[in-house]
Amino acid sequence: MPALLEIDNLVIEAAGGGASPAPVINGVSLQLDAGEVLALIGESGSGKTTLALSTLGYAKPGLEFRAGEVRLNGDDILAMPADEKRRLRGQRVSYLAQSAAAAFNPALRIGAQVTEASVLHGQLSQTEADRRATDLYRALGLPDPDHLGRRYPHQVSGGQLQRLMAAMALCGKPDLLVLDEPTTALDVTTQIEVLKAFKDVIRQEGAAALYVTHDLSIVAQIADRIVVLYAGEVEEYGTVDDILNRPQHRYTRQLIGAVRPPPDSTLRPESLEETRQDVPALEVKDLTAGYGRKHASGHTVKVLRDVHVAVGQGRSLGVIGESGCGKSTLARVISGLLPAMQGDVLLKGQPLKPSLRQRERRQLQKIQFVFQMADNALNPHQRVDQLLGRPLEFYFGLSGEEKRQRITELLHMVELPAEFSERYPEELSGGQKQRVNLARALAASPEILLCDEVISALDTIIGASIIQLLKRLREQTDVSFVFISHDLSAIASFADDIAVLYAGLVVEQGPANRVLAPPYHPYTRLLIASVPELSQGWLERTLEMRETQASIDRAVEITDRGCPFYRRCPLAIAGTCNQEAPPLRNLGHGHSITCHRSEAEL
Amino acid sequence: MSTPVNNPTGESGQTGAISEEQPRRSLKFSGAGKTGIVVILFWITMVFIGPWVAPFHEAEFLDEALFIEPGLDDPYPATDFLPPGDVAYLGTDYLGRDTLSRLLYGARTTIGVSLLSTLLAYLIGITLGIAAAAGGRVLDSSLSRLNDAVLSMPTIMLGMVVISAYGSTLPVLIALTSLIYASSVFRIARAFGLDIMVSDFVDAARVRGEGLGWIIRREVLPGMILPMASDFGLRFVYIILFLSGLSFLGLGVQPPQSDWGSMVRENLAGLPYGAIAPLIPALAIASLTVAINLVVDDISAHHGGKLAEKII
Amino acid sequence: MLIRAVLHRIATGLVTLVVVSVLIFLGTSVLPGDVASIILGQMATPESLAALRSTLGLDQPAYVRYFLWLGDLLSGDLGVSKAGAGAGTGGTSISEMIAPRLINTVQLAGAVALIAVPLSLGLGLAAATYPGTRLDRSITLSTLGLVSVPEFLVATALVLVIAVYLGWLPATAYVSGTETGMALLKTLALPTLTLVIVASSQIIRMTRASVLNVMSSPYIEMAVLKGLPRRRIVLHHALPNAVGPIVNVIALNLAYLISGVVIVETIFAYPGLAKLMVDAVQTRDLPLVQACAMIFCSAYILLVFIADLASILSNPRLRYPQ
Amino acid sequence: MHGDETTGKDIRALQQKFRDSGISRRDFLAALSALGISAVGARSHLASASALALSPRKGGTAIYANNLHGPDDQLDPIVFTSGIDYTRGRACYNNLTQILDHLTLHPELAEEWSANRDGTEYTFKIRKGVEFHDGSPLTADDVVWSMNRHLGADSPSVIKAYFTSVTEWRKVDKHTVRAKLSTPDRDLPVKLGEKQAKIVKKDTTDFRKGIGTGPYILESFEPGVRSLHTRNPNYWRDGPNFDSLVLTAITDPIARVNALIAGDVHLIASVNSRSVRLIESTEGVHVNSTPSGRYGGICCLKNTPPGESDHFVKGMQYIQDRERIVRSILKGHGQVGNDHPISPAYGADHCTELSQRQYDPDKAKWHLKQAGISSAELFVAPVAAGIVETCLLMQANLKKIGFDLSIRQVPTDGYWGAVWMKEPMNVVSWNMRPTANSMLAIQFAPGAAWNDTYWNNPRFGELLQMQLAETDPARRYEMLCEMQRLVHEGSGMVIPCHINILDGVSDRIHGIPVVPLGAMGAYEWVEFAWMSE
Repeated sequence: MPALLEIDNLVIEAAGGGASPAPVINGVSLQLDAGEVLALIGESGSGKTTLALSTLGYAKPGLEFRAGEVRLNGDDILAMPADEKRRLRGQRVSYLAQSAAAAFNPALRIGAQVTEASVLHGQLSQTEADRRATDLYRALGLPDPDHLGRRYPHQVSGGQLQRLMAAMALCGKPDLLVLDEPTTALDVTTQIEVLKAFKDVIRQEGAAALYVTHDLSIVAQIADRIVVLYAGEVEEYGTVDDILNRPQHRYTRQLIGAVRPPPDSTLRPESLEETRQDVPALEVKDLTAGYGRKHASGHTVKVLRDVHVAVGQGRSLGVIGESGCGKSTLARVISGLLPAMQGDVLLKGQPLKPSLRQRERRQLQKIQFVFQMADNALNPHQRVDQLLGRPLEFYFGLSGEEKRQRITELLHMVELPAEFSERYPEELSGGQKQRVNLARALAASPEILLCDEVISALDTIIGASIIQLLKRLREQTDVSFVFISHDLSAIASFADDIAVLYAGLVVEQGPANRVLAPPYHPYTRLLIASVPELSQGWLERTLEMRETQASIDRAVEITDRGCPFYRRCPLAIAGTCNQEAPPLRNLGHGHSITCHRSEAEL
Repeated sequence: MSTPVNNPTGESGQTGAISEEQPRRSLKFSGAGKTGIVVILFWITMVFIGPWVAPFHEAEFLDEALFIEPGLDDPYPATDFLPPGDVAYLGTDYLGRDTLSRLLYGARTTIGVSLLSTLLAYLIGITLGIAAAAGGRVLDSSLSRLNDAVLSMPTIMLGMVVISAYGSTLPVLIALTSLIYASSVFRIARAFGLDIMVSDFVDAARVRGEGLGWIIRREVLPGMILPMASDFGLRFVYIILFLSGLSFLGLGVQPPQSDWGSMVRENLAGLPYGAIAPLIPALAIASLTVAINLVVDDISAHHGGKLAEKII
Repeated sequence: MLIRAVLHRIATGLVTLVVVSVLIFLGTSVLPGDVASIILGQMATPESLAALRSTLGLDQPAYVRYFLWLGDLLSGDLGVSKAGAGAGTGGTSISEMIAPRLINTVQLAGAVALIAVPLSLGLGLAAATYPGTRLDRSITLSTLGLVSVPEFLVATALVLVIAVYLGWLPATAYVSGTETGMALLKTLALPTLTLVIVASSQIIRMTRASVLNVMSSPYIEMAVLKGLPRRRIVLHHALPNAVGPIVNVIALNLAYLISGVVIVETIFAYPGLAKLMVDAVQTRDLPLVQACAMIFCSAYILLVFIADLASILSNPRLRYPQ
Repeated sequence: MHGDETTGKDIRALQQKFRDSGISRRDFLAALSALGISAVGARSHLASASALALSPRKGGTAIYANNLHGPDDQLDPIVFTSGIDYTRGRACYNNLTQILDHLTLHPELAEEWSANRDGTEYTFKIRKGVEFHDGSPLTADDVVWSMNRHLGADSPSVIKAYFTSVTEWRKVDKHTVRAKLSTPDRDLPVKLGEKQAKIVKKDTTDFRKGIGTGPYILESFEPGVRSLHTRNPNYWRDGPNFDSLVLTAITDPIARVNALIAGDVHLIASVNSRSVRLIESTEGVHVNSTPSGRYGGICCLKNTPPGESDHFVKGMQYIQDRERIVRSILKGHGQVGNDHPISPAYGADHCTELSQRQYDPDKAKWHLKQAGISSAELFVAPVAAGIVETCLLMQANLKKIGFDLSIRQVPTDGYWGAVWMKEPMNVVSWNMRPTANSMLAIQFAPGAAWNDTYWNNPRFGELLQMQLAETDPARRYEMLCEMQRLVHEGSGMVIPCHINILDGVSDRIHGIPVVPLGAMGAYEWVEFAWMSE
């Protein structure tokens, strides 16, 4: 009997040819048996999404199928008339998009969207479909499965939406499930349980799955076999075990190499900790900040409460926390974009004025902000040399030859060829944009560099290379870094000191090696536990730990009473943690934890 | 790391369910768009050379002698509403003037006035629009209210009042029209302005310590040009029609100057006689309108049609 | 959240109205020549002018007249038309003058809306469902062509063909003013047809544009990958998200139908409000001009408010806050 | 001979006879000539007689569409200014006297009248048994009250200039009134036939009810929309013929013609000369083209440059291609003008000895050279048929002789207040007046309120007065002739042509009198016209 899915040297090119010399997909062949999970891995631009979509007989606008076959249970999808293709989609093959937030129609109720396809294809009656949906919600561990369908997408959390999309995909009992980076947009803590849910439900439905990702450690958890895709061609093809442990090709090894080691204190030299001066380069004192009218009490949303952090000269402070914990806000306050409500920002001991306008140009020049999304941070209508040139004119009045020289230097610093100065942002890849973004900040020759999620939008290899770059910069210059990320391993691999932020509160901070070693704050522990490892079975192992068990995706609530982590905390003490604000426990060596539990208990 | 045309970047997770295609920088015109451009270019040239290629002066009453039939000896043949002939290639109007000549002269007034008004409208609208977007809450709301008030007034009425007050000289017409249409430009400019003001690259400029003026000039304006350009076309057409509407009420361009709208109006009496005098200028307007919008469609298509919710 | 949004819209609407009232008053005061000189026209002599002026009470300072007028307005009194008065007599109550005209106007606008809105929505959606096809291109082009033809040409041409040559319908609306039922429909037919042609094209274009705009969003691509038929995608997935701009453009067109149809009312001798205002401007009947202008502006503001409301309600984020 | 006490009476008698128990038309004419009525007069009586002879049919609803109307529509006669007002006035009210076919004078509410020797005192006998629409009888008090409204400096009456010589109207007895004049006015009885000189009820304050003695009772009146009138059952004389009238307006000229052709309306005023051919070629409708004295002219103010130069004015007059204007702009529905207002339509009053001024570019060029002026600005508004086009032609022709005339078109509304008699060169439209003297007086009397060229000629002033006082027809004519010459030679008026009155009428409408003073037989159709099956 034939495999469930067979792709025979498929070629996909840009419509009208000319536009792109190299085909996007170039003679790819692979096959996938029923009930099997095949991981499709590759960096951005490798064409993995395009390949995945071909299994629905769909090519994105601007692309077209040139050659080859895509056979599902033997019949060629590409050859099907439009109508048949339509009936195939959502019924025999269904698709799980990367960002559920974008893929759910904001104007329609969730239930309707989940059941729509299967009802329309006449597989189920509306009532059957609803029942099936409810079962799926339950299977996916979603809260309040009976009424979930009546809600609108904006009324549920990101992690839940991601799982709801799985329900949407599975509702029609498809033979093949295509998952396109389904967890990339999620926080680590959310990621594991979504991952788990997917894994279970796929098993239980007995559907085959094509799992597209750039993250090997995810693959390790869920896939049976792996296809490594590079520049539209299959680089390597084998079982998870083979690929992970006996990689053949250069690129595959590179991929594995790029996987950041799980955070581990032992990896770090003790020495760094001692070299801290008394006057930090940057210090933030009992800072409270938020949005809404300042003095009107109550109306304001406090995003940060009594935050106190410091960065030593030439050191790097890593700020970690889930989305919405206020880490970006911290950066905005330091930069002056968002004036603080209370508290001070001290540069070399001297307080800065809260708002941009009041700060002197000299001070502004010393603190530079590297924004998260290079796409938004670089004005698409300015060439690279304009982008880099402006700070040079603005702060140092450079012009002409001098300026050009410096621009070339900067490009060199971020490892970009000089001729890039002629390009527009949209002519650059994501990684290149991020480097330009960085170079612009460096152009001001700052003392403090605020890096807000600079690598979270990039895939592994590129991310790794950016971190390498940052490390080099830190050694060459004595710039101090505030490195903000939701990715603990990234922080671990870069930061000297770490501050763990939860719901606007610093729950633990100190030298990296201390924070990453027991005693942990329960939340820190959860974070560490959630970082996926490049070993099969890790997922199951972690999920057995009660920390993670306990912390199954719950809404983060920002509260003034008690400990905000209370509802998720495995060690929570009822009556105390939800009533009194936790005390700050100083453990020496600048290491402190904010918790009711004693050091020993932790 | 080369970026192929289709770049399914796993990166752009936040921007779309399925990673999106990179926009192409070069703006490509469809066949329709190209024809549009040709027509526009034709009229533009007419604006400059029209009077010289025109067989007669726009105000000239053609001499009856030109039309005397050899056969019958009528010394004074009718010269009005003549069908196209070898004297007047597009026939004559209600006063026996050459339609073609008036059409060519008219191109100058019609397009000239409309273009000038549109440009002015943009100058005013964009300036105020950005001021509102960048100038803080108070300025914004006061400007917006004022603008709503102007918008709420029926344009023709506004035109009547102003023209009754200041007469219908070209400067007045242009000032009036540009003011009326500046209000709709304001809305769009403000909408775009607000979008751009909150973008990261503007924040980046602010963190750098840039002044508002620089930010507007260098960060905000460039991003508005293309989308506004495609609105420009529509606006331009509305202004031509608005002027023709005024001419219906006798408030339009001065005689003997010919603008297409008035030409249609003044020759309506010929319609029952099957005269083409009123249809020719109407066709001219239509040709320009369609042409412009074909181009506009291409531009905004290139721009991802993001105008829709802003141009209303 | 929803309430807040609505209240905010209402507030802005009211503020705008005040601004409008000031603008209107200032605007009308720039008109040269007053009602007296218009009534007397060519026959005006300094004496008779002065005489008529005082009888008409035109000799008070502007700001006094503004507040008097505003006060009356708020108390629902639109004032008295001067021009109707003649020598020594009281003049006509503007409310009386306007009432029948307003009814006519609403009648016509309603008739047009009834046909134009569904028609143009249909065509717009059709064009958006099959973009780039021959259907789409013909719709877009024809709407463009029509939008570019001056209103009065459309009207006159229609009258010539349908009323004069074919004699199917009367050439003018409302000459006797006694029509009812079928006759009324007949008299309304031509002006309605003209305005449908004029109003539709813009709605069609906007519908198409905004639906296509939504069609480029991820959740539509998702719907495609769910194997939904095109028509369902457009109607069920795209349309609900395109409501905002569409209702807005509809509102603007309705406002136009109420205030902007001078030309049609003139050509069909249809006694509507717009024509009344034009006459009022020509006869310098300032109270009448102001009253009409206020009505028009209020209508516009109201319609836009309704449109905003519709787009607010069409957005679940506002209807069901987290 | 107008207003001669005997003829006025007898003609009335004859006409009554003719209507009541029709004597033959020949007898009627014989009788008239016996009374020594001018040929014009006779023909006119024949005309109206022929209309009457077709035995008017009673019934039907006549729909009349004027060219203008608005919220300022009036029912107060003394401020009537537009055709729609005049028509309504004709339906609601009566005058003391009535000007019928070809300007012949007839009694209306005044049965008869007489003047003293020097013409400084007129006595009118008011018709008995006439009722207002509300049933109250017409008395001398109503007449006195109505007429006195025209007197006094602060009267808003638009024709009070006619009555400057009248010092007072007095009641003699219940049915007799007397007018005292400071200076003689032989034309007074004619002036009483003017559209604004209607008799209304004493102490009327609200004229919107239109209470009068007229042939139709006002049913409803919406200014700027329409008015409905129904036959006055107890009208004081035979007729009216229609059951009811609808008086409205269609302001768009083309729409108006379409309405007539489509049969929506039966009568339309001021047909565009370009539409005549269309109407004439259509079944069931026709155009009445009535030569008239009205004209659109170009005023060159004599008290300021450039008009103060006689050469300049001559230049403007010689550049007028009058034949072509009549031919291509009026499409033949007009007469060439001779730069004075008294057209042949004034009948006997028209001076036949004046030579016609012709189109002569060379002369024009020469005069302008003499004046030393090479450019001027002319303010134009579409106040009269073809006036704008006339100016355009003038501009084109001037261009040929190297003179640059720039034309500023301004809206009609506000024109009379802001431009007319203010800008050095502007256009004007004058309607025909019942007598040459009144026409000349209004426009050219030294210091007259509407002397719109500020032409000041003492001799002309004297002539006006003498002519009014004069009783001998021959002398009256000479004086008129001299006045016309003076205007033709000296004033700043350019009168290229006189415009015919063009009325579009359904073939079903008959018996419209021929009166060149205004549309539809100077609105007399309301009483005399009738509708056939």
